[in-house]
Amino acid sequence: MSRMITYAEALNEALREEMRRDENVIVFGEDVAVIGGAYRVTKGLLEEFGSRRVLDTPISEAAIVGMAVGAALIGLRPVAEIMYLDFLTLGMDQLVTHAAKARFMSGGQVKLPLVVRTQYSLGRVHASQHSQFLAPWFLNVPGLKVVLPSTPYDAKGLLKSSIRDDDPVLFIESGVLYSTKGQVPADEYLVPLGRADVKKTGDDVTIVAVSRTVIEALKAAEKLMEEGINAEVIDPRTINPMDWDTILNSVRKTNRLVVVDDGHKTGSISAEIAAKVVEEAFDSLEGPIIRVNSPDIPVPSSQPLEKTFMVSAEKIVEAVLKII
Amino acid sequence: MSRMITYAEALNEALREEMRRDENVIVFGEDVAVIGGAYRVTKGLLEEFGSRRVLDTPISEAAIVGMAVGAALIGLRPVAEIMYLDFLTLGMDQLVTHAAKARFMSGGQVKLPLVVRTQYSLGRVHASQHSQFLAPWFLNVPGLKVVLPSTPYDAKGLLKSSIRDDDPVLFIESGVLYSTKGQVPADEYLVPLGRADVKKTGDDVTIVAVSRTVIEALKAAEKLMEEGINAEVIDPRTINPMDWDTILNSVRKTNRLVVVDDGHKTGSISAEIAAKVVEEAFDSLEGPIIRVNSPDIPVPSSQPLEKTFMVSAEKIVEAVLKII
Amino acid sequence: MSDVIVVGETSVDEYCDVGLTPREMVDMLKQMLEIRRFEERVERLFLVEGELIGPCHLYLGQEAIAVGVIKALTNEDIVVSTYRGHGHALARGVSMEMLMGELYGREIGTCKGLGGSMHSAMYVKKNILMATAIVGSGIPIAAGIALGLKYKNSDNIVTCFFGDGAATTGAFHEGINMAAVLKLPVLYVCENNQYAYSLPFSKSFAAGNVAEFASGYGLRSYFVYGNDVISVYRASREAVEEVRKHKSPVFIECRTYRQKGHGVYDRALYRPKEEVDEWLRNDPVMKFSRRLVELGVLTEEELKNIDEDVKEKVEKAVEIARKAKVLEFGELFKYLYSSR
Amino acid sequence: MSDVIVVGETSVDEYCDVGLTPREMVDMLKQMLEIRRFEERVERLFLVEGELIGPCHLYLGQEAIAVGVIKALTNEDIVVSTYRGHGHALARGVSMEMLMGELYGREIGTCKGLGGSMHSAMYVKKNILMATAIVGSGIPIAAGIALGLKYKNSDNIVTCFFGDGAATTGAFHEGINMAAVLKLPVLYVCENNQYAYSLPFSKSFAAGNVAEFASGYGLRSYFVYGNDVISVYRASREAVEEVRKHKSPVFIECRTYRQKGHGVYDRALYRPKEEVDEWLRNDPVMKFSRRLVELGVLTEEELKNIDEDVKEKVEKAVEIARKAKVLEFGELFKYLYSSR
Ligand SMILES: Cc1ncc(C[n+]2csc(CCOP(=O)(O)OP(=O)(O)O)c2C)c(N)n1
Ligand SMILES: Cc1ncc(C[n+]2csc(CCOP(=O)(O)OP(=O)(O)O)c2C)c(N)n1
Ligand SMILES: [Mg+2]
Ligand SMILES: [Mg+2]
Repeated sequence: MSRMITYAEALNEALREEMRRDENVIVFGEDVAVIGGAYRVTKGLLEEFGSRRVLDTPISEAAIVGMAVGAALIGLRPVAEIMYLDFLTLGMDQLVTHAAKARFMSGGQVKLPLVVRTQYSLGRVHASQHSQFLAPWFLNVPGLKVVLPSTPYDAKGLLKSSIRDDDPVLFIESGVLYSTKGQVPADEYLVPLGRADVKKTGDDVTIVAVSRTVIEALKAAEKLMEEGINAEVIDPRTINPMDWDTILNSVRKTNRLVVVDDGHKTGSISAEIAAKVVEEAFDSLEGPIIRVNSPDIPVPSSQPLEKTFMVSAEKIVEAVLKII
Repeated sequence: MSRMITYAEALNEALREEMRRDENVIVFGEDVAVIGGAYRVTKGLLEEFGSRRVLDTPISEAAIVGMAVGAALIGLRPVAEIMYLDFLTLGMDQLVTHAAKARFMSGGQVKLPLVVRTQYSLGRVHASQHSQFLAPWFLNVPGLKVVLPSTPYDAKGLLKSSIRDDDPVLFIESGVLYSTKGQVPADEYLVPLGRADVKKTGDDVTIVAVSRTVIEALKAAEKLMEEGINAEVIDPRTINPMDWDTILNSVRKTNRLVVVDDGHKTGSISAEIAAKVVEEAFDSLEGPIIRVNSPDIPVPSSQPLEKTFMVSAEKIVEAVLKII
Repeated sequence: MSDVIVVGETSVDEYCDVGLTPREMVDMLKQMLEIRRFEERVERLFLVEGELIGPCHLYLGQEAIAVGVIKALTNEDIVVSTYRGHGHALARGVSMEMLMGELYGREIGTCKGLGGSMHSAMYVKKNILMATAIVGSGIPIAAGIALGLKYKNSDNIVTCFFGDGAATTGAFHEGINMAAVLKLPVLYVCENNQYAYSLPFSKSFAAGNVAEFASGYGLRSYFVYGNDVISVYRASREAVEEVRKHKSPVFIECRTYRQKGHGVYDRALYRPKEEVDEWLRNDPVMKFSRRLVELGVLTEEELKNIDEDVKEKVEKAVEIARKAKVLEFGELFKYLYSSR
Repeated sequence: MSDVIVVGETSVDEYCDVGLTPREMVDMLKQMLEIRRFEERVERLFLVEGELIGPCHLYLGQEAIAVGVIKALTNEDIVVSTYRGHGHALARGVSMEMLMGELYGREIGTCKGLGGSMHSAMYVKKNILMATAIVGSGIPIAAGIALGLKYKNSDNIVTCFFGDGAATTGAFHEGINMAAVLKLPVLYVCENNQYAYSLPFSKSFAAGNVAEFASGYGLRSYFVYGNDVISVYRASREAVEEVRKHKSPVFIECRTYRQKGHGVYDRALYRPKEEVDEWLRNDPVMKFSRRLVELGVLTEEELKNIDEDVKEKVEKAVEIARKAKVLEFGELFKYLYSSR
């Protein structure tokens, strides 16, 4: 049995199920309790689980992440919400210098089963300070796990796995995907961390895409099909750790790679994927690896400009055609 | 006329000269005035320029960077010191979401001629929380310029250019290099931002290395010479904007590339360089691009473990031999 | 509140002692009306016409603060604003077309359409040097501006607006402590509208009020009834003088109320109806216009005329903004760096 | 300091009323001596033998605080420590070999040599769950631990140590406000040694003292003479009871003095000689040992014997640490993740 539900609803179900399953799971952050989150992902949790387990906090991002670190150290499984990925710049010390390192630097004495949930708002006319896709930074933070779901199915299954995971997980949602719908089983399931998903198989070219751009990549693959090009579309889902096997095997099969994500091109997730592939599968490559990204400028507010700014199916098609 | 002086002394001279030259240059940060900085880079500035221009601040990294933003907005040229690169995690909002974006998001109304000086301490037994090489993050922040000098000569010339630059500059020094000596002209000179330096010419392989690892790369090149391999060593010096021409031209000549920096491998500066080269100069490449980096774990404190952890000339030699 | 100067509502009898001419008071009312009608129109453009989209935070109910504080400043004094900044901009005299143009994402906008509503108040020609959308972040930036002003021996000061929610950010603490320790000429104005998005002030801040807490930094601190423009002006004038003279920070908390939701789409059902009603009865625009009529400074007729003029002006701004063009995408790259 | 409970030096006459047995007091002195001799030895290992390297922050002069506060806790109460943590660890009963082993970077160290001096106090078996080297960052982490304790209806509390410099960080403000608003059982202990590296307290913090400022969050707050272990203990016992009973944060500022430089290599020439001398005359270890002798709880002879024993213990720890082995590099990867 499965139903069509939205990405936001899928996340909400994941939280509910894990909170029912494990008393140690608690949720806190700005506006998560009484109104159920700025984007309603935590809707109804206060009503079901009460104010002991679902807490509205002041506007104190560093303390929110820090509190998650402390709660995890004492054995809870906190799920902290940071309303926008941009605001995580205020919690970087706690996330990067504490959550990701406490286990290692103590010689393995502690574990930190915490989740920081957040979302990036590129595509919603939010301007430079509310549209940053900062995910690539966290590739470079060993000790963290980083998850970016692209479908309601993945969103639910990955969030459940993240909550059960014993390590700190940064869970980055896509704001524009909240309202997108997809099939989600009524029965419980998990999607494991660290495993990519082949969203579409193909032989001619591999397209690796992350989060929102997976949807664009799939549209691009459809258009390419019309031109007789059969693209394989891979969604890593977890970027740290990355499922290199799936990506490398695909490139070894297709011999061509286009990498796509919503970040600025320079220093992007796509850069890491390209670098790894050229390092490990150079001999399989029959052409350059093309990256499709946002340009290296902040995000403009004006809607038509933002649209031009963003990765689209058209840009992906164009990139594929360059190397085929 | 030139003298042998240390990297720290060279930086100190740069600050002095620019402060003499331009009344708008002021310096502030933790412990920069009375003791002249934790690593004495600002030594003597208080005595020469007085407490109006050289200010000790409380331990408030966000406010230090924020104050630099404000001071720049009103026409000063602040040089703010963040004692360790690790502590910049506390000032990310101000640096990334304000300094780097204010000009763009206001439609070009303002300019922000500020410098944030900091240093990374990998190699000094400082453990996980004081040894992070976070430079790769800033590749992905358009609007910032990012400078990492490897020699006393570059340190001085680049810091002077950074202070004169009208845009926000993140100036990342290497703690272990402070005491290294090099020739520095007695007469005034500048090193322009955005221009790489070919530290050694060669035909067989290109080694691009950043900051401290430039020294290791040069040692590696010497050893390789003994084996008849003539490596070209390039120091980008500014990683944002990167001098792609110099790097690409070198690879087009040598057809082989090893990239080196002090960061964790995944998501490193080296990743971006590899990705760009494979995108732009694929046909010139005769083998995979190898990255030489720190492993993907936090930095251990114990000295022998830290040593094993770090990039070394030996590891660079090994990498070159793999692709030659 | 031992360490705090409390400024309650100003009675009509006291109006004459304030030192404002009737003309000035009418101008202040006109500014308040401009903000009121502008924001009402913007709300409709979002919710009824659906012509505007994205985040937008209305200033409705807080008009007395922007107008009262800014009246106490010179044009050369610097202002640091926020995402809830339309009111600050209009009180500073930013043109309605440009402000509306920014909301429409047009090239004629204050930020050429690159900032949108949340940054629309950033307009350097009117000395508004920042409009940040990150809660609290303007506070250290204002300290830096003040450092620059002091360094240059300027007589100007900087005024930094923020909300009650900002009082719980690290930036608030670091910024105000920095300004206090370094003795920087900043006027900090906390517009306490009693909500940070859905969070009521009592659940947000451990202290009973922000003014008293701020006095803990050794600052002179005011607690002001923020729905009375004359009270806000009186306190601000005194505070501004203090900042200018002593080159040290001063703090003002204005108690007010957010008449609408946090953002334009928020219906704010989390607030008790009686509370909302109580504050609506104390609407700052109504209050001030009634007083001016009472005082004989203005007739009902004149008031109506002013209001009609303002509405027309707003409508014209909409027309102009609607028709204006969007920047070419290629132009954007020009705004990244000043130098290359 | 109207809102603050001041606890000055305790006179010998009052010792009998404190509720500590002579045995307990001698044990406290022994702990203080352990810290003293350990730190003195460490200093020599850095500066004379040159056997240790890297950053290291000595606890010399602050011994009364760690010992006095921790004596007021149960072993199950949680402690959050800092880079200046050797004293906290020893007062909690962490073995000297393990602590010294950590400084030597050996596998027998509290953190297997991965943490070094700055994190050496992090030892979970003694319920020290964090030793952070980022100033102020322990404050919100302690709030989170307290949230967990409260959630589990535990009777335990968490005690969080930090310095005067931490009081100017954003984390201090956000963390304490959070703990106050959510009513979390944390005892915040500010060890005000009057310097943050080279910065004297008066140039760091806008308020005259941290205790009074903290009372602005609505907390009960103590201002304690920190060089008297009995005063620290008395205040802490009361504060701990309060936290345990009301499940709300309480604040203690202990005034003390950093007898040495900020780090072991810092000669701290920036401090006035008279100030240093004055505080050295009030050395907490000398003070307490003199009192115990005065009180007849201890003879000079016994004191000397205890001291000799402690020194021997320190020397043994050095021997063991020196000879211990370093972890294999390959092992490090095991400590990255708990699960894969
Ligand atoms: C650091 C940060 N956290 C969260 C947000 C999201 N947010 C925007 S405004 C707001 C409420 C701010 O309340 P307050 O400071 O009282 O100002 P008001 O909106 O009431 O004017 C929140 C939570 C943000 N923009 N920045
Ligand atoms: C956020 C941060 N900024 C700066 C430093 C560098 N630093 C380490 S300790 C210290 C002084 C801290 O003073 P205080 O809090 O009074 O503690 P004390 O060292 O006196 O025990 C500084 C500046 C740091 N570790 N973390
Ligand atoms: Mg508010
Ligand atoms: Mg101190």
